Amino acid sequence: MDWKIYDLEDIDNQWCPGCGDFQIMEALKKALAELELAPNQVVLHSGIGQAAKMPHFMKGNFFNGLHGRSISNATGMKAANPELTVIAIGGDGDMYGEGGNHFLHTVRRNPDITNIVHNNMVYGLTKGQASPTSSIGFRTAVQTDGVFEEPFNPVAVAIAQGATFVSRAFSGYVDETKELIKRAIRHKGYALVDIFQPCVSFNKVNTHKWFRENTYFLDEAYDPSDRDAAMRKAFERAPYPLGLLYSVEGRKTFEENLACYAEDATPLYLRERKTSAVLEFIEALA
Amino acid sequence: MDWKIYDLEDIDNQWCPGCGDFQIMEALKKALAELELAPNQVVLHSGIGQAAKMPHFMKGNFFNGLHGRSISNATGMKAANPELTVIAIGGDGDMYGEGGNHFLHTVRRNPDITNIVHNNMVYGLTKGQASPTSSIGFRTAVQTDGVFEEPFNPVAVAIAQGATFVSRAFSGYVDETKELIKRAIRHKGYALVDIFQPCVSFNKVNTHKWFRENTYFLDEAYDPSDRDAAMRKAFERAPYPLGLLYSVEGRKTFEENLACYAEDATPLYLRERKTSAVLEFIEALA
Amino acid sequence: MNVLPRGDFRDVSLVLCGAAGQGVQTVEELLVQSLHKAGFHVFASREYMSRIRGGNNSTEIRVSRDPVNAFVDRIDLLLPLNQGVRENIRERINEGTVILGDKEELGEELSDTSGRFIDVDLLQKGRDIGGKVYVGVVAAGIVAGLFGIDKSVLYGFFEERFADREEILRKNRRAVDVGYETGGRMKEESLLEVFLPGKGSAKGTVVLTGTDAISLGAVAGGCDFVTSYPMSPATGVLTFMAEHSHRFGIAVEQAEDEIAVINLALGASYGGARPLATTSGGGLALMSEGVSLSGATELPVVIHVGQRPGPATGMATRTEQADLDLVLHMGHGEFPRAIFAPGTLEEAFYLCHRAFNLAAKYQIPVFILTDQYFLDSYYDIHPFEIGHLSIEKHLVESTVDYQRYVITEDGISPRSVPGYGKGMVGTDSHEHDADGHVQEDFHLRKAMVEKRLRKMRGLRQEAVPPTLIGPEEYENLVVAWGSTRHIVEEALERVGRDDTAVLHFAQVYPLSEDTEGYLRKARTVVAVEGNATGQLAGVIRRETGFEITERILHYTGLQISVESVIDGLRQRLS
Amino acid sequence: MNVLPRGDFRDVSLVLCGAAGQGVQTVEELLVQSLHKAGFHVFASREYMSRIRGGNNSTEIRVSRDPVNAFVDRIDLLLPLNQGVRENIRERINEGTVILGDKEELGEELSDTSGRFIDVDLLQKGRDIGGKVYVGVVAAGIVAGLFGIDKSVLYGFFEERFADREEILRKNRRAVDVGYETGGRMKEESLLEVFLPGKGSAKGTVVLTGTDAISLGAVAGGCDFVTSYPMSPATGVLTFMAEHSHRFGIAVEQAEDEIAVINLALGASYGGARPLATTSGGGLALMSEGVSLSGATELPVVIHVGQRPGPATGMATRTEQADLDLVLHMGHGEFPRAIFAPGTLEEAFYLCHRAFNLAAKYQIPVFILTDQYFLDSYYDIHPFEIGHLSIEKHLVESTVDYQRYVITEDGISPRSVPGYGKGMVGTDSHEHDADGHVQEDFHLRKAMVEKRLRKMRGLRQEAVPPTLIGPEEYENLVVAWGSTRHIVEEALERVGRDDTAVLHFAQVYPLSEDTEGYLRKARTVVAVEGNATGQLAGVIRRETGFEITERILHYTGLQISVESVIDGLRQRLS
Ligand SMILES: Cc1ncc(C[n+]2csc(CCOP(=O)(O)OP(=O)(O)O)c2C)c(N)n1
Ligand SMILES: Cc1ncc(C[n+]2csc(CCOP(=O)(O)OP(=O)(O)O)c2C)c(N)n1
Ligand code: SF4
Ligand code: SF4
Ligand SMILES: [Mg+2]
Ligand SMILES: [Mg+2]
Repeated sequence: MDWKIYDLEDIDNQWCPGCGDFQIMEALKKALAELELAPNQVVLHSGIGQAAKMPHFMKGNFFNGLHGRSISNATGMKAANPELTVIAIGGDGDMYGEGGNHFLHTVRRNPDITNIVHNNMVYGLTKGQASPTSSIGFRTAVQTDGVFEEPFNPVAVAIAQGATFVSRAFSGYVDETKELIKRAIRHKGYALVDIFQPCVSFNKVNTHKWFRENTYFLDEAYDPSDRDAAMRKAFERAPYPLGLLYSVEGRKTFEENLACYAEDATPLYLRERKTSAVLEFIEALA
Repeated sequence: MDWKIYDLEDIDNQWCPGCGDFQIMEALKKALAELELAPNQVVLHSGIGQAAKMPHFMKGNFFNGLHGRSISNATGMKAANPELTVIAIGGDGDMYGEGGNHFLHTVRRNPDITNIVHNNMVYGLTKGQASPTSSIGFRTAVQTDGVFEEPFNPVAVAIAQGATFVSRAFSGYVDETKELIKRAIRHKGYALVDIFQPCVSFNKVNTHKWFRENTYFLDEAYDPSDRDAAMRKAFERAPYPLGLLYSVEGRKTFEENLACYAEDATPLYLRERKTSAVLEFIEALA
Repeated sequence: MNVLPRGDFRDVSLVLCGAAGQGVQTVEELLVQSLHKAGFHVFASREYMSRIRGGNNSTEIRVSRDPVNAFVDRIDLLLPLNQGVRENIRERINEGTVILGDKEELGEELSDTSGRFIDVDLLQKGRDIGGKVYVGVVAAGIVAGLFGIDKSVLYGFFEERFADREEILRKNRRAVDVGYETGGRMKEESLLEVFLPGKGSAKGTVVLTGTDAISLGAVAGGCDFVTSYPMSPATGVLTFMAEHSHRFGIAVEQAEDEIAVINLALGASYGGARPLATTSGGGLALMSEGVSLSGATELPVVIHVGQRPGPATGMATRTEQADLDLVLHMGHGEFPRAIFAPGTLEEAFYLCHRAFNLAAKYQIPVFILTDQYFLDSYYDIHPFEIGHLSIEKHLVESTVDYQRYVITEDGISPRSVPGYGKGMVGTDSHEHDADGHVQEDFHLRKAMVEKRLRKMRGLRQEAVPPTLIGPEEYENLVVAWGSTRHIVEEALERVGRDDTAVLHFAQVYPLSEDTEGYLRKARTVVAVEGNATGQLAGVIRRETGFEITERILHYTGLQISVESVIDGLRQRLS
Repeated sequence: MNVLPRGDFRDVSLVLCGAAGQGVQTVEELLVQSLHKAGFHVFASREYMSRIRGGNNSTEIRVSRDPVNAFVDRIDLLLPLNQGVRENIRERINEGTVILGDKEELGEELSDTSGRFIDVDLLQKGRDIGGKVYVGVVAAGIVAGLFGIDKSVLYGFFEERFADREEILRKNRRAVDVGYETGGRMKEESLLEVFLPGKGSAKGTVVLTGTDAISLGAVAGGCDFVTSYPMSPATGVLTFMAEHSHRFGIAVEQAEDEIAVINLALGASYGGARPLATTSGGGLALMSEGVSLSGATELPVVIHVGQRPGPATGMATRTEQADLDLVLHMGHGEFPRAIFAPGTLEEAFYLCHRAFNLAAKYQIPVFILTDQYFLDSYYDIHPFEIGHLSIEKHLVESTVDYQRYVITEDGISPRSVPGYGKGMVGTDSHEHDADGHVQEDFHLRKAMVEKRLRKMRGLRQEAVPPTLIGPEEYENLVVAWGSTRHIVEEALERVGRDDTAVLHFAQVYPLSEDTEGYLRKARTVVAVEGNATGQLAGVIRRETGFEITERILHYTGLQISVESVIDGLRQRLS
């Protein structure tokens, strides 16, 4: 499938020239096209932030919801209609700050969704405050003495919470990012793709160059099914490992655990509830 | 100091006979007394749940706030007056469910507070629904097909987030629990004490007996400063290790990082702001 | 000789009390089921502490040959199963109250009241049978005996539960027998007699709680997705839906917090489900931003709010009607909504059904306001008629050029869902264009605000009118909403004035257009509300300009009683 | 010849527009500072898109010899620095508008408007000096030249910034010179002239934004603890406090979410700090439960709400006044609160100071409602008088038998904090006794509800009365609140009716007791509000029964202009 099928006409893209977000969008469009998914079979969920504007710049069904809540929306959507491909997109502030609790528990719930996080280590849209992943010492107009909080470690937390697909990419490597996204979408269950993404406007520390110099790809020999090894990798900092850190297959998804799909795979909107069933039930009470 | 100094007169304790909460309270009272802390130097913060009722059953300053929010209250309190000993108490639902995001980020912030979690793997006060730490398969009136979510792993998440004191106890071992609480209080920075606690009314799986049979103490040789080892221990399940899993000293606390304490250690309520300073400032603008 | 009912009352009000976890609930169920099976109309209402064990809780059971459905202060027969009877019960004991208690358990506890104490050695009897657990059953046996219920009905209760536990079954039967004998002796010894002759009319009725009625209404309304975070008193609806999730094909999930609850629900709604969220005050407050999201995205959702006293944690297991203002104004920005507040089990069922259709039609959040009293109380009613009910989906199949937010005359844009048709469905929390894409166009903004708010017209036209109970030509009007309906009705009946009517609001927003007319017709209007500030009166004044100065406000944490309403009305009606 | 000001106007309204990140903001600052330094009164107001780069934003700068402080539609001089001028600006161009633009950049872009286009080769001039970045400075130079400002003032601006970067400094000076020359030539060539003779009266004044005034008011009010989660347009207050945290000894923390924000603040309040939370609609909604906690625990907190259009994400960088209902009713249960809505910079400062004392005295949440327009606009004022201001702590030292929630006549219980004295301080979110311990006592419940609500009496007595502007004896009354004050004032001045006054509410809850009197005195009352439902009118009706049927409502996302108010008033005043 030509990935241009995912282009949206007449859009006024709001990202800054040079922003890593463009490359992530390219990787995502290509991944979807290569998986032969038609745009109307794809649902893009996002929150609020620069990253989260993505659904306004590419084709697909979309639900651009609140800051921090898109994985909950995505989980609900997937549960209502497991036939669609559901992707939740947002920034590091969105997913790990405001949305931290949903991140923690969505991992446990394991819906079959792909969670793409544009990790630029800063709040872009609100003009450059620290995000949960900002480095110690990072100075901003709010963090005037520099960040002192220990940076949030999304990959380690995801593994600790039992995620079955935990990966990291860098927007500068479009092909590799695309491949990772494809694997994430194909993975049955919750899949995290944390993507380093330079914010050219507000993060003058973690730049394109910095990410290139401070990352490396996991080698062929690396076994992503070894959780202890994955955890050690997850703790590595500068240089950060890129690729699939951890993955196991076979865990049941959220949707599969729901009573409504125990015997019937039909999406909910296509079902009819018989009032007679309710009547029977009430009469049985008497 | 006699630990009875922490007794409250004329109380109608609302816990069920046989509940592990009693033993945790005993351990806490003893720990405080042995540290020679007077009740009016201690501040007990708690949320909502059976565990969170603790401040109504023992002496001390207390702020019994909302479900899930007590560590934020405690952090604010500590920042307003770093001279006091601040302890945040709650259940597994309170701290890891509703309060999950504050747990994640308070660890990063590192206020000098002690966080005691009564982990009974169930929602006690609301009558027996699954909690984030309930085991897979645990059946309740809501989880009628049994829990399918991966249990929340508080110790692993705390370590992943950079906590500097992560420990686990079992209420049945009062002395050991007391010692751990003492160490946690003495630790400078955020200290987690996750305490297994049998709920005799609603958790018929993880009973006193079960916890005794499914836990063991870390031995003398164990080095709590080794993070990789701690992480491996944190992933162990049944039998679960008890004791201090991970600890490092020396990280600056939240309070120490605040501008207001850069030059002056006085608690905020004792300070006076000079209106003249404001005037000077405004005049300098002209 | 104590004969019940007393005076001119037609029902017997029986109050059981005891510590949590001591089997009081079994006694309650046994009695209610047996009395109902025997043909009596029953009403039962519980008040309980926020604790799992100990303390002292109570259940009022009213028994009558006529339908009965409201909470009264009057206690005809008090059965204190444990010591520690609380002040709220003690205060309700008067000369007419017969207390059946065991001095061994109670000591001198209730001897300082004006009630007539009949000492029964319940503890000894229980021990004789096999332990303290049988005390309650003996007590129930006494009551059953006094009411002349066939023993086999009580036996049946235990047979169902302990079919395969012969020994326990035998002992329970024995406890029933002992109770019966004791009751019989009381009658013989002219100590106590219950005189409710003839058959009750309760045959063919079913006993349901408010929780049941709400839940069944949701099922009838096509609800297929339920998310919640446990919170008293709203957890029952979650439990009901979970219990029957396989039967009706419902997705049920307990979320990590209430923010997830509302966002899971809205995600599901976007996907085409008909979601229900159930919560109480604090949890509701946390959904405030999510409700605003429903407003902006025009995604239907039904939210059940079981009210309890606030602010903050307040009284977790108690009752109040103080979240109307919150529900009406929660969520930032301006968007339409509808709020129901059922007063009867039938209203709970039909309005909950209606809520799902209304939410789907107008693509808005719809609230059902109940409270602890309403949810936990139960009485018998005729099964709901449901042949005429339909589930309206209001969905369209999308074409390639489908646009989600087309501006229309009535404000309603045809709604599709992803996967349904060839088009795509865009949904956005920003101000957006017809495709759902974010746009900073100030004319569009204005048009979209107006489009959304235009739905209020339809909602107002469809608003359920308040129910007038009593004379069409009234001088005085008693305004009530939600759970106080039966209480106010019974109070007015007892006050016995043919110049006074009740106007009960089962929909509190938007108000039906005839509201003002009803109010202006009256000389005196009195509002009865379970809060301290008169919230419905406030809404009425804001919406109609009509000020209700006379108010009977109740905010103790307990439901207002028929007697309190009577007192209040006597003071306020000349 | 185009001469400004035009007609009978006494000020020049200058509008700059350009893409985000293209230096427009520097031009704005340069002009405002220079014009003010030169003695002119200035007012500036920004509108910008929710993006970091690109798009097209604008700033209106009004320059006058008299104080000026309100947003007008009228554009006298338009400086479009980039192409892509948006519709909201284009619509404001009329025959009187002089456009100073470069055809090379704009092409034919503005040639279809009725404005008088003066083509200036800004791009070429910039390139000649050293690059595109100097285009804006050249433009500013032209303006400065037209207004006759001393060049050294502009030089000074750059000297401060580029003290040690000689080359850049030189080029900027050069750009100023080129601009001056160009401006001079325009005058000579009889193309354009600005005629504002004599000195303005702005000497000794300071230019402040709404954000500055709010922040300084907080500092003056003793604020020592600030928590926030970034959210436009309220982030500025956070940034201000962070910037000056060392100077004033303030704890500043950006939290993980708004729920943490309010709970950190309440924890700090419990510990004796004077906390401020700053947020906007969605973040505010998330604090709903926390606000209820403030109500139950009686912990003081000040919450600044920078309003923007909702629902949900709405328009993130735009303005609206649609969160009054939310602020008034947020939080479950019933508890007192106070709400300020300053209309001037002075009010912002003094009311913010007052908010901290009021919160401390009554132990309640106090809200300051502003909006994007108010926060981002700036004008010159005389420095605040602050000698008379005091910081009232309302704290007592605890004795051994201290009780936190003693029931008092005015509802206020003496407050201590942990560590202050020999006693202990208990604080509880449940219904509690005087010690703060949870109690399920129904009489206590009632007493505590009444105690808390009794504070409303004092709050009502202390309420800041609305400001009457205009004749004491009016026929018509224009009601406004918050940020529209100066706009409505100027509109009325221009409408020029001596039978009409403005009644501006800087406190919107509780309403001062004289409110109703003011309203009933008028024959016609018109409400001007930045929302679609008339929220203040709703509150007034609920509180006083007075219905304001005539309304000028504005909800485009932009602030209502003086002209729109004039139009609205002309239509509504006979
Ligand atoms: C409840 C709420 N709080 C705050 C905001 C304001 N806000 C919008 S985006 C954002 C952070 C953006 O950072 P991130 O998620 O990292 O995305 P980025 O812009 O960096 O891609 C914030 C705080 C909001 N929209 N909603
Ligand atoms: C916002 C909110 N949601 C829900 C509740 C209801 N609630 C009270 S306690 C509790 C859970 C208790 O479980 P846990 O924290 O594990 O404490 P435990 O009772 O087991 O000690 C819940 C859900 C609440 N009080 N507030
Ligand atoms: S602000 Fe940063 S993250 Fe946002 S578009 Fe610009 S460069 Fe990208
Ligand atoms: S319900 Fe469980 S946790 Fe709560 S007091 Fe009883 S035994 Fe303890
Ligand atoms: Mg970011
Ligand atoms: Mg628990």
